[in-house]
Amino acid sequence: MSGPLQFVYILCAFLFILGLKLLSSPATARRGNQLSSLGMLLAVVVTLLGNELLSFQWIAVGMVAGAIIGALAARLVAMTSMPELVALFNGFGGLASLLVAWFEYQSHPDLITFTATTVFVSVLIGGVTFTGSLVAWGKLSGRLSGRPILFPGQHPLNALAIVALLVGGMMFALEPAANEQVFHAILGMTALLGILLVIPIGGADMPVVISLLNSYSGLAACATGFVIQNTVLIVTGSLVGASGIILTRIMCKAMNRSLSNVLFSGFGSTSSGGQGGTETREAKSVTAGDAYVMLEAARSVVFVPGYGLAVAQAQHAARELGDLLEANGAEVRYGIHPVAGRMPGHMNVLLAEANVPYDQLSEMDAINPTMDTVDVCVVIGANDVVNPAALTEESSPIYGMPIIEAHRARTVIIMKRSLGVGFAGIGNDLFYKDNSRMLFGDAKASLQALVAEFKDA
Amino acid sequence: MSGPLQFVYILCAFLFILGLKLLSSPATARRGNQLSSLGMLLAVVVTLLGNELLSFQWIAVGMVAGAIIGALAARLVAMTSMPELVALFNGFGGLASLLVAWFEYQSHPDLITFTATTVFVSVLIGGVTFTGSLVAWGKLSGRLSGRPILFPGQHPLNALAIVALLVGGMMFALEPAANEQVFHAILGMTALLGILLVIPIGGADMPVVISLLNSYSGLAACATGFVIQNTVLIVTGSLVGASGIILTRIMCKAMNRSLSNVLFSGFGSTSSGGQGGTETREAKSVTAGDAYVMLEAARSVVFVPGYGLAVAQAQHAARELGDLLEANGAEVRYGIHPVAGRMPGHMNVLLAEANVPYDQLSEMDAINPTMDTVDVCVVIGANDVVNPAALTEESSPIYGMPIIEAHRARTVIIMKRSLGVGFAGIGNDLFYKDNSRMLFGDAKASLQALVAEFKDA
Amino acid sequence: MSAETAVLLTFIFMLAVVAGFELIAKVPSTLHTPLMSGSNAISGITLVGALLAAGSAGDDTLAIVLGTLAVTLATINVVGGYLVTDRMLDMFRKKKEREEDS
Amino acid sequence: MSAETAVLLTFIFMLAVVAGFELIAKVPSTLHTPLMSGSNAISGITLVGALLAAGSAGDDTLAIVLGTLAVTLATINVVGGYLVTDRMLDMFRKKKEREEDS
Ligand SMILES: NC(=O)c1ccc[n+]([C@@H]2O[C@H](COP(=O)([O-])OP(=O)(O)OC[C@H]3O[C@@H](n4cnc5c(N)ncnc54)[C@H](OP(=O)(O)O)[C@@H]3O)[C@@H](O)[C@H]2O)c1
Ligand SMILES: NC(=O)c1ccc[n+]([C@@H]2O[C@H](COP(=O)([O-])OP(=O)(O)OC[C@H]3O[C@@H](n4cnc5c(N)ncnc54)[C@H](OP(=O)(O)O)[C@@H]3O)[C@@H](O)[C@H]2O)c1
Repeated sequence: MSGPLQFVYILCAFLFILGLKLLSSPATARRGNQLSSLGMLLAVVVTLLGNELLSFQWIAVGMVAGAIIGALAARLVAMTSMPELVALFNGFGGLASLLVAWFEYQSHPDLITFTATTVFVSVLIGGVTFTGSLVAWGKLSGRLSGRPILFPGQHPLNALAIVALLVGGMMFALEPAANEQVFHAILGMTALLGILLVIPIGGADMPVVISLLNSYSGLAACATGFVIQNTVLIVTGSLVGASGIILTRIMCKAMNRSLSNVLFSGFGSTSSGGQGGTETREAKSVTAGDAYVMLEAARSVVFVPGYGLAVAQAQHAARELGDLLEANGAEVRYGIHPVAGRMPGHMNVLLAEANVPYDQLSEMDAINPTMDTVDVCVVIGANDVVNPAALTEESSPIYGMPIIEAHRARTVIIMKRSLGVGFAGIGNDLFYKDNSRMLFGDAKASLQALVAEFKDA
Repeated sequence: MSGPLQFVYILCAFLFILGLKLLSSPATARRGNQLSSLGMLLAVVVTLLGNELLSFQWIAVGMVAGAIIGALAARLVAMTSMPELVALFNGFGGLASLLVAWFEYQSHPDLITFTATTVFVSVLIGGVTFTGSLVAWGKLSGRLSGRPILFPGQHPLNALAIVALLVGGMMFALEPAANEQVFHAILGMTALLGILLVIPIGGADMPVVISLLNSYSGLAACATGFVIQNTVLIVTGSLVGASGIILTRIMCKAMNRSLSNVLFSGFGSTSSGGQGGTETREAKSVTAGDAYVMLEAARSVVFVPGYGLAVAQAQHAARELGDLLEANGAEVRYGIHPVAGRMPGHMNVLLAEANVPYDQLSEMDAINPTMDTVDVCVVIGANDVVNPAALTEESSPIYGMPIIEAHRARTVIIMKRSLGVGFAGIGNDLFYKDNSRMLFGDAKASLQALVAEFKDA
Repeated sequence: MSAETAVLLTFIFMLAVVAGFELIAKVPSTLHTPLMSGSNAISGITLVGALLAAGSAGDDTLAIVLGTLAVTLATINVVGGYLVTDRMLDMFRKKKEREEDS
Repeated sequence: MSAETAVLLTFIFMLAVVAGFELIAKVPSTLHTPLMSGSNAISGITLVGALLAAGSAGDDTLAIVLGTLAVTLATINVVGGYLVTDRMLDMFRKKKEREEDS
């Protein structure tokens, strides 16, 4: 590729960087994403113009098909299904890089060792990303059980698969042309490894898995960039790698668990039973009518949404109630925990969809200091992120995780279907506090009942 | 230079970057500076080892002499003279790059045009930086008058000098070997230009000048880096350039003036007279004894230091009074305006020297929201940075500049020698507010009198 | 690859990592879901490699299939990723903006 | 200089500028004076050029004078700059640290 066109790659990289920079504020984020996509378009155009390609026919077929499918998926998916869609896209990206590496080998089987090694690395990361992301997608969308699948001999089996892959990779890298069979075996093994590595991880940990796989694909892009001396790949790969690593770290920190605990411990395998059975205390239950009386008198209300809001698709009902409370003279804020829901920022996206202005969405650190002055805190389908055990009980598995301190509000109304546990599978003292009231039922139904009370009044 | 040694340059650049990153908190800043200096040491060692140098004799002489002078200057200078020391160092750096470029020409007079152009650029920026910084040093240290020196025909003269330099540069770049005379003329002209450009700028604007010259020398290093394909120069130059530009922008913004206003308007030429003469209102003056009574009863005290603190060297006395107030049960904070004093962060360094812990130093944005609850605000030699005209009087030259809102405290005690103006040369309504009390005299003397009152009590 | 080029590429890598960490650490938690889908879209830069593959496939059927499939999947990743991110970001409104809209 | 090298150097420049702005924008105003003197010290990297000059000066007296003077001045800038920055930063103490010291 000629010099001037290479300079365009600098511009592309700069647009990606600028896009990330503008993502630092909701007001500019959309423009940033558009600039980033402009950078991608430029990179594609430069690649098409700057290389002497044999035929554009298959390129056209692939791009048209991909654009239609991608656009439809992006437009049609429900906001609550965002985590699984990202997982699916991530898988496709992984498969694409596997195919590119495979093509490289297919067209020049006698690769030098260095190139063969990177072909192997691309296939490995791409394949694991592909099947791993598919499993993640299945677990997130409910097509597969979210429960960790554990079986005896699992760790030795995984270790065996990895060793076999490394041996195969070595054989392939040394003599690629003679080892076509080995290459095909590698293809199969990486696909298997992706499945094996992800099935023992609980459904709610899938966002961590996706972030991690995404960061690996960034690192793979970097490696490829060094091989084909393509700067834009190196830069993009570093950005994606950094983003994946930072998001993974944020999630682990907010759950107060180490990465290896997430990946290998089978966390969540006991979650459905929980300690609920041995509970002898009584939680105070209220009706929507009682809750209405409390809310009607409140001057300051904080909503704390959690995973249950997403399950019940209750974001619009929550917004409606919030608007009514504001009309009634109360100050209404939404307290968002960084890992509420099932992916980072999940609640923000849902509430934004329901038209809640982002200046009403407060981060945990902003809401906690003011909690003592809150009249009513309405917990909507959240559990672990408001569990006071994280602050007080050293033996609790979530001890040390920062929480939204709902229990410090004058009154707490908790909307969920039962006294059951959340993702971490542990009981929650909050339900039994003197100032707590349970409003049992589906979150959307409960919110709609409250909205009706307000409208009737 | 061989490959492996080139990799060391990456490490050097990384150490410079890490050094800047650690500068983001006072707790880690010192380690950052040490890492940065380690990077510099590495760069020097690699340069000495990796090139086949003819003789080390003159290098040794220069380095030993430079290290001794530099170390002595750094150890002996008073903290209040920091601005002029930085100006002086900056000038030396400029002269060094001028000399390197001159050497390049001296040893190979028949340079190609491209190299000759960069030699010219280096000489130009280096020379202007050198004499410009010397003038700045003179103004800051009081060896030259701080007043802007304006004379008729100044702008045409400067324009003429610049045109002459550009013509000379062109002649030199096209035929360097034949134009030794022209080169010597260029040397003289750049030195003259540095002086001409800086004398019309007021003494208090010198920090802006130094930042700007520093950022230019960064850009010059970048240019040189491209020429000799030295990556570490490019990276270092970019870092220095960015730092200079950001600091310049911060200062201009905090003064609410444009850069061109700072450089060309002769701001401050009327500052000593000011509007003080037409003032008919009476300011309420108090004695140290009266001030003691107010402070003794205060539960919450904020000190607002300004340029007068530096002039009076009153930082130790301020700390002593602060400690006594704390012992007396008051909460004591220091409200620091970003451009209080004569360089950014000036007050922080002085107070840190006097052992004020940095967690007591509050930024303007942190102190203003709490100002209404402050019992006594003690303004120590500050003037413009507490002038309420910046908030209310649209006609004021400082209108729009953010200030520390001392006037909102219950009582304000102002320590200065007169009702005279500060750097901006404008009167200050604060002195005449109902809740203001003037404590006239040198700031250090006033503070010591207060300390004595506390000790006697 | 010459030693000089290797040095320069490593330099680029180091600087890109620094810039990446600094920029992404500044993204507020409100925008972490769009960050995730957005950086996923950027990682679709493999599309560049896929284009080179599909454009030089020649007559080998397997090569054509591999190249075309790679382009399709990478395009889904890029187009879908950017569009879905755009759709999410479009929903983030300030109170004022929201009132102007309705 | 080959076109390829020029591209790589430009890339490095672009990334260094981005990293520089991000990092320096994060320096709190408390530390702006040390930032000023510290970045002034870094700009003494011209020392590298001065060393090359002084080390290859040969017998020409003017060249020797120029090279040696350049090394001296650049060294003053570097050594003085770092030391004075260190001296300033050493004074910044937390309340706790200060009490431990005394
Ligand atoms: N966000 C992330 O990035 C991320 C990533 C990985 C892991 N996690 C983990 O996920 C958890 C998130 O905490 P969370 O408080 O948001 O959720 P949670 O602790 O998982 O609790 C969700 C609660 O919602 C209730 N619920 C479910 N469907 C409902 C419906 N239709 N109506 C009303 N309530 C319903 C459930 O109680 P009932 O069954 O009684 O209704 C459940 O207790 C944390 O443990 C976090 O560490 C988060
Ligand atoms: N920090 C920077 O980076 C920077 C850069 C460029 C410009 N500036 C400008 O500098 C100004 C800084 O504001 P500032 O409030 O700190 O200072 P200022 O407005 O210049 O006022 C300083 C005051 O200190 C008093 N003073 C002088 N010597 C004193 C002594 N020995 N004892 C007691 N008082 C003494 C003077 O009043 P008396 O004569 O009555 O005593 C004078 O009014 C701003 O206008 C800013 O824009 C700052």
